[in-house]
Amino acid sequence: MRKCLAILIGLAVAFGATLGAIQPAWATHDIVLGLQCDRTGATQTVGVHLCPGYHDYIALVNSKGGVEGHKIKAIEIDHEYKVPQGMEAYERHKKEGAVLISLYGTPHTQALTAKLTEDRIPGTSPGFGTAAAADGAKYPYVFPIAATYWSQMTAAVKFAKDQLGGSLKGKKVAYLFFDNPAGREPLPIIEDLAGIEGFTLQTFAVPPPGVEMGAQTLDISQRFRADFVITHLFGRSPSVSIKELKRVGYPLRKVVGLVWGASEADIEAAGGFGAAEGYNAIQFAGVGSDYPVLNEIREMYKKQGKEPPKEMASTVFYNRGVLIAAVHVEAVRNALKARPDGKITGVDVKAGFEKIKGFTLGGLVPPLEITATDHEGGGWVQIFQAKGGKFVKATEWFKAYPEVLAKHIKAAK
Amino acid sequence: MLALNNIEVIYDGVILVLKGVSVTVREGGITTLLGANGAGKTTTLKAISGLLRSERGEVTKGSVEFSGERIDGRPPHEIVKRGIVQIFEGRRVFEHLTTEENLIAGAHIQTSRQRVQEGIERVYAYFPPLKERRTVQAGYLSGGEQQMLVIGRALMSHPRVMLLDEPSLGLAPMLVEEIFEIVQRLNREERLTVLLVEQNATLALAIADHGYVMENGRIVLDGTADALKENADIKEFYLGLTEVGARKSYRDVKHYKRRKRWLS
Amino acid sequence: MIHRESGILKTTYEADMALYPLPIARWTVAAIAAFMFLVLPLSVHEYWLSIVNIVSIATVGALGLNILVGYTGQISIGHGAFMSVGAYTAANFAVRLGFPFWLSLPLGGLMAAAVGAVVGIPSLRIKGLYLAIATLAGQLIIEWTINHVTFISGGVQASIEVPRPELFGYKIASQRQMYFFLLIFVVLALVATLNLVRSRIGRAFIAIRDHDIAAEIIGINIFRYKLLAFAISSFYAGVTGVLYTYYLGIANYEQYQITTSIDYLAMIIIGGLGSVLGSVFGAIFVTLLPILIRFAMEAFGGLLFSEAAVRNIIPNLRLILFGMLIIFFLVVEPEGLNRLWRNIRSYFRVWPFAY
Amino acid sequence: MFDWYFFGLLMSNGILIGLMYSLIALGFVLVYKATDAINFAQGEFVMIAGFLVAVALGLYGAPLWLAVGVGLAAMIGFGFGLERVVLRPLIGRPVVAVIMATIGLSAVLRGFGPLVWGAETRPLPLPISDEPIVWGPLFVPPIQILGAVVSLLFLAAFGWFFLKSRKGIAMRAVADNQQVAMAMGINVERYFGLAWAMAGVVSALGGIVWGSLLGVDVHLALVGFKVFPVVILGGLDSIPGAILGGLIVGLVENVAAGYIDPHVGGGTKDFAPYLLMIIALMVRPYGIFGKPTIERV
Repeated sequence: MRKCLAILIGLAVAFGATLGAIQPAWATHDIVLGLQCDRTGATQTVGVHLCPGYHDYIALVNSKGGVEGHKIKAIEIDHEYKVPQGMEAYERHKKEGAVLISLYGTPHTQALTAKLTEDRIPGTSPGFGTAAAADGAKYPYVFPIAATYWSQMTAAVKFAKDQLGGSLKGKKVAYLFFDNPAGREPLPIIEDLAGIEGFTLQTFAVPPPGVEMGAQTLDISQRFRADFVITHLFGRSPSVSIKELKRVGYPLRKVVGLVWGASEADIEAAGGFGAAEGYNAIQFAGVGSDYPVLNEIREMYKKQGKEPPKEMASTVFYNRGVLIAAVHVEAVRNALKARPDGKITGVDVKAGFEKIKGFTLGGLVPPLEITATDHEGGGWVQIFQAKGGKFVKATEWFKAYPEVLAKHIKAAK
Repeated sequence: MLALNNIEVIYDGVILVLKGVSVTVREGGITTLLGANGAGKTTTLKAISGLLRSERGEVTKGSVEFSGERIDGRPPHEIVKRGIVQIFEGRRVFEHLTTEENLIAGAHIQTSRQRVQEGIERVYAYFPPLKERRTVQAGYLSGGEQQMLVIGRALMSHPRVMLLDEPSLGLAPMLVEEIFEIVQRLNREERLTVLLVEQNATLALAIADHGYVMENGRIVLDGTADALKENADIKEFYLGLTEVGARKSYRDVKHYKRRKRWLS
Repeated sequence: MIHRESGILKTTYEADMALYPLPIARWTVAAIAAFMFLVLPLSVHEYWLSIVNIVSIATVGALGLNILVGYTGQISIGHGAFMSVGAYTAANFAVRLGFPFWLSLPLGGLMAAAVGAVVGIPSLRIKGLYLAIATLAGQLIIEWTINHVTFISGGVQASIEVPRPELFGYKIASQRQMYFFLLIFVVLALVATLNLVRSRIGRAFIAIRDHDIAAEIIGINIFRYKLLAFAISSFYAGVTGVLYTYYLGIANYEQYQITTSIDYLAMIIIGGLGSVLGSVFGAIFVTLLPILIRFAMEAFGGLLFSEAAVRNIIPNLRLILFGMLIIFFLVVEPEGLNRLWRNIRSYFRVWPFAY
Repeated sequence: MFDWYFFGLLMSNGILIGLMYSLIALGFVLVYKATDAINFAQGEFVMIAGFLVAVALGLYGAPLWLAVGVGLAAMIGFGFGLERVVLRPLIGRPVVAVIMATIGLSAVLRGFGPLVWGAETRPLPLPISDEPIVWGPLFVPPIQILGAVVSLLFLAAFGWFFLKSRKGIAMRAVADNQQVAMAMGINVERYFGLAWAMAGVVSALGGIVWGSLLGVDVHLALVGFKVFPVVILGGLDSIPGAILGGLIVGLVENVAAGYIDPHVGGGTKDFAPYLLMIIALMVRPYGIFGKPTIERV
């Protein structure tokens, strides 16, 4: 009993000490950014590479003296891909004085949309979230800042069209998707495009956990006999799809994956670049380590006498983290330019976002142009192909079917 | 050879079941433990075989000695290795195993395959019906066969002492006699020491040399089998005999109850 | 409760069954109520209230699950799905028909109760582990249905945004307002559970838990009571789902998957099976644990590891500690925090004159 | 016209993948059979084993035989240790306690794996080709054949073990009646440990085969969810049941995906086995091969 009490008292003391040790961030003149992340939940393989990229870019900016003379402090909170925890993380960020939240995960984005608008804090949802949030008039404080699933789908269809000789009329396209809301989101777009381009569409759902999809791939190659396959998968399933499609003898150069099924890890797990030769992947950030900003980050580590982090090897996700951080910093920079005293709020950062234009970071970032009505910044993507042991750029930045997207964004409630 | 010295057994840390029990089992003999339901007979056996622990019971006072060594607190598999094996009441065969597999499981402590095979043959010699049903799942054996099987299974470990718990329970009288005969034969031919727990005192005292009577967690009487057979209380309450022709009066019953209260 | 008491001097059944066994209990309850309704909400930052709010919602769900698992002895790994049933029912009523929360909330609960009773039907034939897996199947089937039937889920995104709840034309939006809103339901759930478990129904539940065949023999209709347990428990779960929906502003099924069911099971096991107070403790503990670990690591983790490493350690450590605590409680203190609490109380009952 | 060719492809796929499910289910069944404990961390066992082998191969460059050996040895040790530390104190406690303990264990393992070895996906290359083997009209990936062969080998090995070997008979005796087994001089706790260690071995091989198929990271643990319909359909304590259950689940999944999905918009593959499982439970509450327990007041 006494031992029990001792433990409890010890815990209480530790708790008190912990609370006492937390420094209120707003006491300094740092600009606080809130970064939600997932390093243990359903999307952890993304989070562990993306979030370090974010931090590294912020560190790089700070090492160069910060933005307009202000240091930036990024507070990361892991929410395990759970929505209530995401809400708690948001409130914590708000308490710490964050002027900008980097959201993580579609359900979290949806849950926090109302809060962000009420509290006038902008949040970004690059590559996930509601596609309709591209409309800045309806979602004033949500910024996709990168191609939404809808834009990715139009790009995928455009790519298919180009690969099949410029016309999809009479062709068969298979859509192999993870059977969750995110996987289904592009369905209305591809159904619409099937009518416009005159191709036959068949959809194949992969239920979670997506560790096996033999029946679907057999169907695609042997019964439906697709001319092109668009995949939209998460977690372990992209690598499984590559393996299974290969197994049934389907040519991988006629497969294109949307952004979350397109990392080096997926290729490695599918048996390496040799096995996945030809596989195409849509990207909203540049892939590879050949960008000036990445060299600067490596320099920064070298100056500190450290090795560059191993996360940098996973360029697909790491570069996305860098891209998100870079766009954030750019928005903050614009806000600070407008208010040099440094006392910026979420409203200023929102305005800062809406001024972003012609900022490409040496090709890592697409030619974004965010406006008050277009929070997506254009919906640019690039397609990379697995070729000769690495991802090789297959197209330049492009976007497709803007009129179809516009129609759907408008129709969304 | 086997001696319980004033042991006390507590279940779950609260329920006192044995309140100072002393029993001595002589080598090569048949000792019987008589008593009504709930007197603590089975608990006594479990205290010897070490199985109390699996029921959250423990020996809190006193000691159990076997061949001069203390064995209380030892795990059951070690006690079996020393040569004490307990046979539960109610013919608890491994229902999903065949007859022969039951015997093999019984020979678990035996290291040599040869000895196991010999053991099986020995059991079949004592219990011929088992041989015919060697491949039948034990759950489908008849009651008598199951009782033979559990005794045979216990023999597989070549024990020196067999703790036999109510072999007569729920069996036809003819079968009971047969089984008791075999127990006697084992005792004579194999020099097997037996501690027999019974409610059927007539039968038990017929084959035993020495007996103890338990009530409420205590030994209330002990003596040679012949002496016990002559004891008036035993006659009345265990053997179902009253003094010839005499009617029982209510006073006698009260006398016994008083005696019982005094003893406990 | 936290006051000191000594001796059992009850002479009537009424006294034995009273909610407040001693007069001082009333004062304790009043003091706690005053603290919860006045002192706490007016004295702390909204962030801390947001944590209390998550705890509040979790408490309602844990109470419900404890009725089923702790009091009736039926295992359910499908509780998360019942929450989603409540959430989507309420969201649909609120959005399509414009129902106010005080209508859609009980409707959500009732729908979950109905679905829960259906999922509970196998409990009449199967038990223990097999039942646990049958409820797991129920979870997956409900998930699939919500995910695929657009009539329920409101479109491919399978999430429905709901308007903020309103009371007398007053919008409940901030964490502080939410706090009062949720606290009312916690109090209701607590009082309802306390009364339920000492009623005829509650005693029937306990009888079924302790030995269902014996319970049947003494005349308890186990068919009715097992389903009733599932229904009542699912009603709580449904209400929990509705509260989440109003708190977060959306109904989204991805939030109510198996991990959620498991979190709630962890709450009642850590808190104490078959104990109302234990459910509260469990909800607090499981909700606070990750937050406290994070605070501790933010404050002290830097002493041992690099900043980048800490970011990886925090979430993984949380998982490890969470799992270890569950195991710890199962092995060392199977009756959970509630038992620990009682031990502390009995220690202080005679304090400082122990022994 | 009914496409028999496609049907044949689906069936062969179902059989092979079903046997790979069986491989994971075997570990679960072993533990339940011997100790009455339900292992909700079976998927995490597979994951940890996969991690061990993948890390030994990739990070330390060990030869394959050594990596597999390390994986097996570590999982055996893990099985024994786990039984000693976690499961033994829970003997005789209600079923929910054991379920929760293994759920807690699964959280520990899911945190432990990425913390120690990193969260990124690691390949687990086996020296077999990815190119499918073509058998007439069928084309079969070698890894699935390996999985099926390992599965059937274990079925045979465990079949022999439980029916013929003395240790196996003792283990069955323990499962049948712990107390009597104890009275026969069988060290029950050691056999519990042995059962967990055997489950560790099966999981290790499952981890190698599945890890090679999927790559090793935390998502590998998700294959554990496939275990439940398999073991419930087959019967929790039956080894042939695990194989049969795996085959049923594999076939049902493929039929559902091939013939039901196109009509309802997909995703039936996941819950069709569970639905079948519930129906089976209502008819036979102890699975197809499971043995019923008798309850008395």
